[in-house]
Amino acid sequence: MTQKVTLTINGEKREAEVEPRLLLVHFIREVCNLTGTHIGCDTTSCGACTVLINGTPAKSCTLLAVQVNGADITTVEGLEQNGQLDPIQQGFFEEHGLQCGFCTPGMMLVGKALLEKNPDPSEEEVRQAISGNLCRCTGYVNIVKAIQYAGKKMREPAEAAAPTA
Amino acid sequence: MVTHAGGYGRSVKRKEDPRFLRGLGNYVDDLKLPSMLYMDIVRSPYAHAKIVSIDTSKALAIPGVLAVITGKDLDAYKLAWMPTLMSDTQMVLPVDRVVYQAQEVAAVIATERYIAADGVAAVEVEYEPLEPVVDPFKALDPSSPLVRPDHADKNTNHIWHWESGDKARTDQLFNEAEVTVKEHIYLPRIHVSSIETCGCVASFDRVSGKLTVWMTTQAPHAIRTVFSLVTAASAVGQIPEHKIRIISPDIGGGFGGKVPVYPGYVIATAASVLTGHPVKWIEDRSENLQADSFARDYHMDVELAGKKDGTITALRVKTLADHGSADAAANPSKFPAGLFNVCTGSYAMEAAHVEVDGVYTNKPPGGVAYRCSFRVTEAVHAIERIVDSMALKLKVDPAELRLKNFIPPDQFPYKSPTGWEYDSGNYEGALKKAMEKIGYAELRREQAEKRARGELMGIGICTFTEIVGAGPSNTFDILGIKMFDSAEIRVHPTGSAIVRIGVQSQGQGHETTFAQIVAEELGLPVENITVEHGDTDTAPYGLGTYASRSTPTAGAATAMAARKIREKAKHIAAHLLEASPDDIEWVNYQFQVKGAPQRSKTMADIAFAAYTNHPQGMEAGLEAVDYYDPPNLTFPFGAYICVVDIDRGTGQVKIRRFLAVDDCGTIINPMIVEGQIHGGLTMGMAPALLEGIFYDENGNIQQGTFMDYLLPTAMETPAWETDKTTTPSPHHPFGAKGVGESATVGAPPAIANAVVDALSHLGVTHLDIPITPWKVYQILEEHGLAEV
Amino acid sequence: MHFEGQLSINAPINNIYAFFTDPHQVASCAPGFQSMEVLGPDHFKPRVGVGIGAVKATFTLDVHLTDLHEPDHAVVKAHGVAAGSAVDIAGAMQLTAESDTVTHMDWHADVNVSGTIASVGARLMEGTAKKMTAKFFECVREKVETPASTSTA
Amino acid sequence: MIPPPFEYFAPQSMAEAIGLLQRYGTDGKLMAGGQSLIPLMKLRLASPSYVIDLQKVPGLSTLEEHDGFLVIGTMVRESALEHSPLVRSRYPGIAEASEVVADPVVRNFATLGGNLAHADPANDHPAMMLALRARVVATGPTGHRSISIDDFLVDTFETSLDTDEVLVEIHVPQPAAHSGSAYVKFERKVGDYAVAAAAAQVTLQGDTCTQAGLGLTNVGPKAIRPVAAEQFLVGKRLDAQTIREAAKLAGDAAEPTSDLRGPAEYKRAVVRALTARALRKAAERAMGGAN
Repeated sequence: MTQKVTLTINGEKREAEVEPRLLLVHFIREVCNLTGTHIGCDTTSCGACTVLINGTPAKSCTLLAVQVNGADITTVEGLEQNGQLDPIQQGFFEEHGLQCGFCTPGMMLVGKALLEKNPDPSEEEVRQAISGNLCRCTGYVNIVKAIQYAGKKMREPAEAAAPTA
Repeated sequence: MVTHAGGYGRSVKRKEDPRFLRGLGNYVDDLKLPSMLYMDIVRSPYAHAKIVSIDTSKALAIPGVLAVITGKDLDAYKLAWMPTLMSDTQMVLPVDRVVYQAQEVAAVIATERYIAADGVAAVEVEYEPLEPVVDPFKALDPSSPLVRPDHADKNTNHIWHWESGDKARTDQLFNEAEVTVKEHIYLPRIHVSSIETCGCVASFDRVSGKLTVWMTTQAPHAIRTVFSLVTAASAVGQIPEHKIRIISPDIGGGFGGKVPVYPGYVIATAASVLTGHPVKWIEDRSENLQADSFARDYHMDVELAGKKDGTITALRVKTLADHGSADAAANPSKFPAGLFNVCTGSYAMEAAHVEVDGVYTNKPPGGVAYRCSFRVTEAVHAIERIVDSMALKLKVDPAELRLKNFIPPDQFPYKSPTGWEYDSGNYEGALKKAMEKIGYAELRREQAEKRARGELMGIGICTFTEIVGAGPSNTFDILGIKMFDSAEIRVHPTGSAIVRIGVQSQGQGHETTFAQIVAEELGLPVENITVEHGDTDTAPYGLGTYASRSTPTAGAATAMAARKIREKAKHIAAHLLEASPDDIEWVNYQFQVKGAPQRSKTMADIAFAAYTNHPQGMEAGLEAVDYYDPPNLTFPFGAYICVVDIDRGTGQVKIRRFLAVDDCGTIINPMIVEGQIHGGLTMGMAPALLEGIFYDENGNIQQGTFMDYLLPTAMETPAWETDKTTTPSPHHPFGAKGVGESATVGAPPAIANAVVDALSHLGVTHLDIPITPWKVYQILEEHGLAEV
Repeated sequence: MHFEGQLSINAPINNIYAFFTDPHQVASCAPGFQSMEVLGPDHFKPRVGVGIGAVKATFTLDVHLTDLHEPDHAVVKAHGVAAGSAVDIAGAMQLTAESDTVTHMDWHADVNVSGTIASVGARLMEGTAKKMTAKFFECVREKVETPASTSTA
Repeated sequence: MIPPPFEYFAPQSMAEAIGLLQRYGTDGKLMAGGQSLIPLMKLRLASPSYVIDLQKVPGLSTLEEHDGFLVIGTMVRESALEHSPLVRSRYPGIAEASEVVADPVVRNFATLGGNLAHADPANDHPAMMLALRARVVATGPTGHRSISIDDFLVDTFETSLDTDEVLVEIHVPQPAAHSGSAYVKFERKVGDYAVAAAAAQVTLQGDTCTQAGLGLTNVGPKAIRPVAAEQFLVGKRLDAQTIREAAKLAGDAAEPTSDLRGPAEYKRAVVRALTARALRKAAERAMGGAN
């Protein structure tokens, strides 16, 4: 009954024999012990389980691990690189974009994916992008600011390098 | 030169964020212990039924299913029932009948989460359905089936009657009134729905006899005491309180929903005691929505009396409170209806009379908060809606009527007609600031123009007064435990400190704000202060975090403990500076000799001395504990103005602007306070427009998932505008009042008032929340205003 | 949910009555009928897989026939539990002979669904229940009108 | 919430997929993006014994115009439709339907084929496809067949696909000159099914409507084509009066039931308002665009 699933999670190869019904979120949390990805609603409504699959946000509680066999997955634990927080993490810190922290991993990953496509999103664009992720604490105002802050931070080197005169 | 070390009014970035940002928070479901088992729960599809039989054989035949626990199993240990926080009783697991849909019926213990779920599907329960009691009014009919026949002394579903105020004088004022208004206002059930559901890991060590439970709880110490008392009454025998350790790790939102003891906690604990293994139970969202405690469910008849000149004279409120199948409200025990009688609000009036009747129905137990101090949202909704009705009847602007009736700033402390003593307030100041900032007069002009064109726009005001920070221990207790709160501070020799508090953060940022309090009081850098909470083995006893009480109570305790340390430090400073303590003063976060500021010592200098060079005859060390018993509650307030537009094709209400002017006294961390207000406003908007829990005639919950229980996303949520006034609490050590819930309390009536305002020219005086598009549309259609 | 209807069946009244009071016959028309346990002439337990498209739940029904008045009246009470859900049905039929070969049937049914299906599937429940009820009576009519079908393998 | 056990197959070819369907019949269930199926399985309202995942079958992600049609492979994700310049410019109604399916994260996995084949009356694409007079192409043991969208949609959760057939492509006729399409949905919040939604496509000659297609979401057991409203529009100027009349006819064609999204009569009223809005939008596009 079990099948072999091989995933690359945050750059590390993870392999396990799992039941086909094993949800991706449980593969991440229980098999790989990466508990930053959360479960909030079970019906694809809240986005606490959001991860990036080949760079694209997806709700890992509504995917089977076998279904994404071979994929490259980024979870919240993969955002920090070489001890350096990702700009999206810096944005959430600077703009008070989190309170209880439960929705935060999903929000940050959705924000990061948005900024890859749209480095300078408007408030409306950010609100649309995070509308599949529920937050009960912040009222979203500071999450919007946090993502915009990260966008600005990511644009900075390019802008700084550009001739100003 | 000492840089500013503290303190109040600084937007210090949060100390708890680094772990959350990296996905390294420690929530209950993140915990994995060796040989841990998993529990999943069989639940009743019926709201009211007899249990004929429970067949566990098929479940037990599944490899990996180790046990199925039923009510009969628990009953053998006298654990089938437990007390509620209001001294009622509630089933842990039923022996013979279920009294609400999704009630726990049996628990499957298995080696894996997935196997436990399969076990649940395999348990066969035979029920004999009974007539469900769904309507609380019909529940009072003598012919109604009884929800709680186990209460042998009671032959009714009526739980209690409670009243407050001067009935005779109120009735007299109503008889004499030149003008009266009345509305029936229903605040339906809502559910806090923190994004993290509830759960626990219970681990009983057979050798030491120690029980450790990691639990999603807002009040770990109270839980420890309840657990010890419950085991004392059981056949298991009391687990002494020193052998119970409740750990509340990172909590993914609480809002009141994590105050009660849920049956799942007790069953998991029993399962761990019985199996000798740690047992994890994490509920799913549907279980959380269907079975965990709810808020509101108040049917209120609200009347206001006044004079033609707009003077309000009296308020009369009669309420039916639907408590579901148990009175499990999380209220102070002397207040079965919480602080609902604060419903005279921000207005000076001569008399008021408030009555509340509690009733049982076949619904999950409760009456917990939804991010609000005990029943204050209900109180504020009643008064803020009825004041608008009065304004309509008198044909005066609702702002004008409020300004005329506010308790004037010079009347504080103000004794309300139902007996509360408001500590401080400046309601006029807040409302005038809000009106000016949002451009109230201009909005009214715009509304008049639009109305002439057939467009629908409304402006709603709410000027609420909150009552938080329970409480003075002479009046407030939960199950007999007085509602003080505590802090313990230890300053280490090298000038850093650890602070342990009796309250429990669920996202409020205690690790930061409590460090700021100590930083301000002791002149230590915020970075050098660690704040811990949530572990009953290490934290001092406290009542927990709810009802916006952390800053008013434990925050005060922290300041008081710090001041005890400062007093001792002063003596050490005198010793080091070779001066008399009377000549030492605390200036700019350090001690100095009066008149010789160059002779000074920092708190770090003193901490070192406290362990290395303390005055002979003085105890070494630098630490203090404080159990703070507040002399009174605190009364934060605010003025909110909401502007809505209505889509005439669908009836949809769109919030165009929402300005919140809040006054929570002294602010420790403006960034965190603003974040609390944003969140509170969103949780206030939600029940005003989207959220509500309703049951069909069979007692089936209609909102059993997030597909139907509608939490607002970023798209429904407006860009909140905030501002503040500052009226410090005169009795709090540093003037703070608490803020976590103000916005949840103040937002719903502001929105409801705006929608009613948009429709008031059609004769509409009231709409119950949630104001769904179809409710609005039906009004538009009746008046020929619907877009065709 | 309350449903009611009437239909005209090209069969004698006794045949219809006999069909309805024979557990094997009547259960065979239950939507998604799978198997059956007969506990008595008026008490039986069919297992039915109810559903549309991908959505399916398997119920074990406990059916009692009561108020039997040959040849024109019967009441059926059924009660079933599936994982997380339950259904309770009370139905009655009144037959009137229009002629020797044509019978008029008035029926009504109250269907109460509880649990997960009621909470999650409310938006589809009424339509589905209505359709299933109609299918049931359509099946009855077909089988009674072509009485050779009792011994299919 | 944990799904019940099942066996999982990810066939590498269409022949293999059809073979599995033949072998497992009604115990098998095709899965495209899984965004409707997996939640149903977690609630244990669906419990197929065999899940057959289409993602490895090649050739199901076409998104291009040829031979007079926009051809959309069954596995094309909602997010791809939503952001495709081709779809946005030439078939704005499809892009508008895609961008209101569930929420942005779900749309990264949800597929057009799944949305149609699941045949939930609350799904957004069936109505849009009715308005566009699309055809679906199914393949089975005996080869391909093309089915009109009207024939494809049978009932709630029911299509005319046989148990051993796979929906492989959706063919949307290329719009005639001076055509415009639109999809207008009213939902309680993002992520919700429609209270009601209206899809429209019109073709104009001068200011006269020469062709009209309409579709309604979540106001009946399946997506509804309001035929009388379509017929009424043809040959008329799309002025306010005509649009109002057509919207009224669309409202009459709806078969809503009362539920949490509102009473039936309210939904009928919303259908009228949304149909009028969709028609106005479609007409504007028909007048403005070269297509």
